[in-house]
Amino acid sequence: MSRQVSNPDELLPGDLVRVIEPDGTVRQHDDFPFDIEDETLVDLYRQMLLTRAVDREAINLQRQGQLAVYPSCLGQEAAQVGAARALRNDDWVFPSYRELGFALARGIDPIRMMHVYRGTWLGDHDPHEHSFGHITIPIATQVLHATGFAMGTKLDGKDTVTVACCGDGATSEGDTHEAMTFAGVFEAPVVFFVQNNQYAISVPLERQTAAPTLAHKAIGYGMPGVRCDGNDVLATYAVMQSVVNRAREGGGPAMVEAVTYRREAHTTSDDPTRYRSDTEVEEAARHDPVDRLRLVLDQRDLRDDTVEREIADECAAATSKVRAAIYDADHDDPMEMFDHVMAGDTAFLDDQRAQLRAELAADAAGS
Amino acid sequence: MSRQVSNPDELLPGDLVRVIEPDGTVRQHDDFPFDIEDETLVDLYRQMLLTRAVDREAINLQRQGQLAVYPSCLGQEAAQVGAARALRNDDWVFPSYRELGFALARGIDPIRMMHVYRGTWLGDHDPHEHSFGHITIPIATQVLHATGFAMGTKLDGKDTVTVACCGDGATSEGDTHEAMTFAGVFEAPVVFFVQNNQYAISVPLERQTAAPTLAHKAIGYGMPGVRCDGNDVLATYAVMQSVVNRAREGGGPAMVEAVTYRREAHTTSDDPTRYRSDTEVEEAARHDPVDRLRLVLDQRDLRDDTVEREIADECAAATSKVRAAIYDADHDDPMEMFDHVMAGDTAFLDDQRAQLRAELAADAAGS
Amino acid sequence: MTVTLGQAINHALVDAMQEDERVLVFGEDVGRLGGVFRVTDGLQQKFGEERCFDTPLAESGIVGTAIGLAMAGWRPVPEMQFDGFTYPAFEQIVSHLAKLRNRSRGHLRMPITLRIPYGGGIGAVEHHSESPEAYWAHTAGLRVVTPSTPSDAYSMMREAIASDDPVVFLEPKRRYWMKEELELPVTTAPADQAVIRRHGDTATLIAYGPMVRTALDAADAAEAEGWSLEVVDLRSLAPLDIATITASAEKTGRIVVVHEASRTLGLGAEIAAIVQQEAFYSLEAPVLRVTGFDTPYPPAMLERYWLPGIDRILDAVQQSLTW
Amino acid sequence: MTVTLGQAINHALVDAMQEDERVLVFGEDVGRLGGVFRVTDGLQQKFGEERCFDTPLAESGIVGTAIGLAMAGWRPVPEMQFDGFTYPAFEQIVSHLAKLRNRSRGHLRMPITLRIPYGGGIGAVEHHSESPEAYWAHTAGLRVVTPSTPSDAYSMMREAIASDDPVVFLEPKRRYWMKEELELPVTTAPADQAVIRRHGDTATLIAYGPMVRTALDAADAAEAEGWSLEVVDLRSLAPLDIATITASAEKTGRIVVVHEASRTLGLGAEIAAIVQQEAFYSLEAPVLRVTGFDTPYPPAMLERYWLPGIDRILDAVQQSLTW
Ligand SMILES: Cc1ncc(C[n+]2csc(CCOP(=O)(O)OP(=O)(O)O)c2C)c(N)n1
Ligand SMILES: Cc1ncc(C[n+]2csc(CCOP(=O)(O)OP(=O)(O)O)c2C)c(N)n1
Ligand SMILES: [Mg+2]
Ligand SMILES: [Mg+2]
Repeated sequence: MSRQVSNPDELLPGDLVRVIEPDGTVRQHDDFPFDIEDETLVDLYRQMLLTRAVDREAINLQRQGQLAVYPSCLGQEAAQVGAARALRNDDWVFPSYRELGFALARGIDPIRMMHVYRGTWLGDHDPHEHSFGHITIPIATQVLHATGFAMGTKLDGKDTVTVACCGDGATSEGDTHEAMTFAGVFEAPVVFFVQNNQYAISVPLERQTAAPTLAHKAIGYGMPGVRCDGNDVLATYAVMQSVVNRAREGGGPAMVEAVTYRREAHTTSDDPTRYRSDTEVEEAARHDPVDRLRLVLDQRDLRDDTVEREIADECAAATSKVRAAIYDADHDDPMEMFDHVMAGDTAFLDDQRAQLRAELAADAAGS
Repeated sequence: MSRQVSNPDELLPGDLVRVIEPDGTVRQHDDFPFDIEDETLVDLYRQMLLTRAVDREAINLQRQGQLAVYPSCLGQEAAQVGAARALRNDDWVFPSYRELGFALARGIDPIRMMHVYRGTWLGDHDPHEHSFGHITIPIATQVLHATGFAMGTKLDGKDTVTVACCGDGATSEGDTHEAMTFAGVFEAPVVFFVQNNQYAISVPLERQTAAPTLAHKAIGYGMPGVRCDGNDVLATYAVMQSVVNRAREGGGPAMVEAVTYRREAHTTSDDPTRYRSDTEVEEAARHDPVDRLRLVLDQRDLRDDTVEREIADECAAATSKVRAAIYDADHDDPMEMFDHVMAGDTAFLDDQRAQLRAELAADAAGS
Repeated sequence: MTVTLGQAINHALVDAMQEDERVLVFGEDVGRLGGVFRVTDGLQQKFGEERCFDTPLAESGIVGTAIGLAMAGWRPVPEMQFDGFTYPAFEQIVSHLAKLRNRSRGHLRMPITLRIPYGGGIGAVEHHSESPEAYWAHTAGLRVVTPSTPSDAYSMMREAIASDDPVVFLEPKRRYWMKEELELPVTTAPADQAVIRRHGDTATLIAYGPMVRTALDAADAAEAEGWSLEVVDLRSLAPLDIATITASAEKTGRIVVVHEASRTLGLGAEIAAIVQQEAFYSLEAPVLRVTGFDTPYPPAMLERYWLPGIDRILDAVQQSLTW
Repeated sequence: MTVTLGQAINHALVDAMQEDERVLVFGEDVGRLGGVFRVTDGLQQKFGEERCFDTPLAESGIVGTAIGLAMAGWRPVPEMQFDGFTYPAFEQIVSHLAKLRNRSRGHLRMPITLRIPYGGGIGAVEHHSESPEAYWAHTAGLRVVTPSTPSDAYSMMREAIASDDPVVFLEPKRRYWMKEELELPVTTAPADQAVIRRHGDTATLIAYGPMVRTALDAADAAEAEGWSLEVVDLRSLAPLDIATITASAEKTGRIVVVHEASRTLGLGAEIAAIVQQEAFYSLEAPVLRVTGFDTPYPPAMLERYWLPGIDRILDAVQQSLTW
């Protein structure tokens, strides 16, 4: 795709892009060709399983009272791992709160993420280290940060691309609109990666928009909209590498709607039985993204016991590392709450610092 | 058009709708047929001239220090008068601040409008009297009120339609997006009437969006977008009556982009020579909407000296009435500022009331 | 019957919707789910999808359409899901909800009750524990109220919905599960009156919403010190019931204001400003403020160090007594 | 040279952009037009469309992209066209601009200067005369400053841009045309220090931004009564310079705070709360507040009745002296 569209209709989404056939055959899509090594296929598989394992462990930890809350990405592993694979290390990602798979794929230590869900601190990694922003909770707000960031890298003449993650619900917020508006006007190298998991907590997609599809919104910002099967890791990869490369080459922003399904509760605090049926969820599970990729591996004979054992070991190691680090982890020094409020002089907080210090001392003396 | 669109592409705008030919022939557009009486043609002409006269008088009054500020609608008369003509008296309009033509067409006394620009009060008419909201200054915010209003009339089972007015710049605000989103989801009988006058103060359209046209935004909300020549009063009327009737019959919302040009400064405080050339403005003036309609009248022999004299007299009467009412008009009782803050008990303001009363008394004694 | 504060609000909504068919409830997840705190539980089943409905995820949209619905003669009760998510609606609240009646010279009314669960203490992640009340109380044209008991929650909600003014109804979310024995419907004092929850003469604690319970607990604990603390529950944050506040200040001469919100320009500032003026000669010590710190709300594991608790309150009383 | 306050800010922007090529200026109409008050006049010609540019009409977008640009290493100076149009950006300001550094444990910095022309007195239509400073000052994590003279405007703007913290820079729009003889560049006191603009011992007027000039005029007029008024210019509204305020309170024993914003929970509330505590035994009268009323800002023709003026200030001084 090129930035200069002669016909605006080219900005409209075509049919859902899907490349893994029911039997595991990979059928390339004409508009989104891609190369992939066998090794990479196995690695995608590994990453998806690792995501799923850590995700499950997080749910368990929450059930044991170890996390404040946890928003599972079960079912969305292909979308996140596939999208991440399309990026270079120096590309940036601005996540929402449901991006464990994306974070792991970027090399972020899951312990850092879990400390945020535990409530140890509000954000617990250096975004510049892995070019990955903090978990962002106010819906859609990070989409503007991503756009501004992309405007910034463009001004710097860099060829990095920024990915703005958000959900289907987030597309209703004014901030998403303003972000896409800015991205279009400034031709910012940003890709809006919308994981349409069909729900915003209990609210189904049809309550968010009357648009034919979410990807139909893109034309309103002068950028192409593409829909891919978010349970098909290769389709997501294929589409993302196309629009990411286009952005990298100065082609401007794009929007990708990865169609998937949120198989778990919205978060561990949610009770989804109030608004959707078990049958619906079971039906969704039949489109499991890991199963889908497994078909490809099997067709190519890339999976044997050794591979499975290695991955299982890796998952077990990762989850037990997370568990060991998180379980009953003490909080940090409460005095830290005054330390990062501002970069400049914070002497004005000294009396409040003193107050807390005295309270802590009294506590210590009392106990 | 019907609500059930089999093909989403039907929501995309076609070519600009224009019905008045260069020679004054009216050529009906296949998709937007309309009937119009000769009498109505003359009446549209009268209203446009009246708008222009009062508009000009407002600028003069402002230059003489009689108004705080005034945002002229010169060049946009056809759009406003044509749109208004498509409505029933019980349909509602939520204006921005540049809607003098719309207001006059709805029967609002221009003196009421001018008192707002003078700064006598913040809003000076009863919206329920003419089904016309107050001048709204925070860009795009009224578009949400219109949508909510339309949701309300629909809940009531009424068949009134609500028109939400806004400018090209306003389409960038998050509120416009949220309004269109709600309108689509709730199938609200609201028509978004966007006067694309090419500028938001000094900022030209291409800085607001990279969309092929503003009307291309509509598909992202599942509603049809239509572009009409906003300098062609009949085209605007034709398009508006079509989408208004569709909404009235339960067909849901629509967006109309009326393409026009803001020939005056943004407001009387603005200096447009800083950002656009005289040639550009002169070129725009050659597409004058009044001249355009005059061609139609002349082709049909609907205009003679009597008609022109009657209209001129009416305009003169209207402007001198406005001038007489506004010029050096005293302000109202300052104590009124406490009266409308709340409907319930406002005894809590009594000490502030007393303070101002004492100050006023001291002033009176002093002078 | 035993009713929790959350249930009391639910009952108030049911009764209001039953009595007045113009009352509408809407917001994110208020319909099928019944709200993330179940405060709107059952409303959609009872009154149908037209009277209680889920909206798109857009707070400015929720408040902005509520304004339009009010103009069309409805009596909307929109919900903001959490305190921290009211901010996208700030412009609609401040520039229109608060101002439309005034702008229209009284032609329009804004009978809208904006429900906002607020405050901390529930171990939540960021943005779910904010105390934004000062933003609303500083904005002329809004009524801002917050109940501290189930019976008040019911009665004040009924009053808010019946009011022709916009009411920001702040629900102390950590007290949703607080229980009370009561018969419904119940009518308590008018919402714009502060109530003395406990009489005393050593010093006065002024609190509201979630901190009323904490203040009462502190007053209980203070008995051990031989202190008899008066506890004033403000109930209305805008306008303030200056008479009740001043009378208590004149009685005890010592005022400690307690709230979760950050100290700077929190409600405590306004109360201090009022009391030092209205009861200038009665004060034995300055008005003291026991509040959250002037930092962003901390992570869940640290919130108990940030939030005012009994000890911080008693320290302030002590400080006041020994001024 | 003679420099107006508006020109001083323009010079500060030019000099900052010259010295640091990471400084960006953007907003609605700041480019080609040079801003509706011409404060950014000439920047686009001088530094090109990449360093000074017009944005789409979307305030949340302006602040939100500024945050992203800051993360990418730029030093943004976005403009909100008017006080009343900052509200759509409220969420980005409160939930991110103010909190990102804290959220990130100090990994991120937010070197953003948010320029906002504010206040009334220019005969404008609705929403163009708001005084929203209390909203920002109540929000932990923001620095809020406002100059009252051209030299301060220059110096404080340079300091704000150089700061790694988010600074809400409130420009007293009715003083844009105020003149001063000065040599540029000029460095005045650090922005977080209040400055005594006039020494006196009868009573203290505490003001900031547009009201400093009014307070000085009132002090001049007060001489006729034989009163020697001290005038404190706060300059920084968050954090406040408590030491300077307290010292003046201890000296005169009588404090009158003056601001345009509505009284309830305006800056006067915080200052009263601080002074009555810090200078409890020095006060001869309560801290009094001279402010706009607790109503929406009135129409242009009535603004002079709403805004604090010399008479209202002197009445309050009189009241303080005879308490
Ligand atoms: C501004 C704002 N409003 C409301 C919420 C509460 N909330 C948290 S997640 C959520 C639903 C988000 O849905 P979607 O964008 O589809 O993302 P998903 O959770 O499905 O990944 C809501 C309403 C919030 N976090 N921020
Ligand atoms: C929220 C908000 N931001 C900024 C402004 C300042 N402003 C007033 S009019 C205007 C331009 C509006 O352009 P457009 O929507 O095209 O309408 P037009 O004036 O051309 O009719 C701007 C930026 C405002 N009134 N409200
Ligand atoms: Mg979702
Ligand atoms: Mg325009």
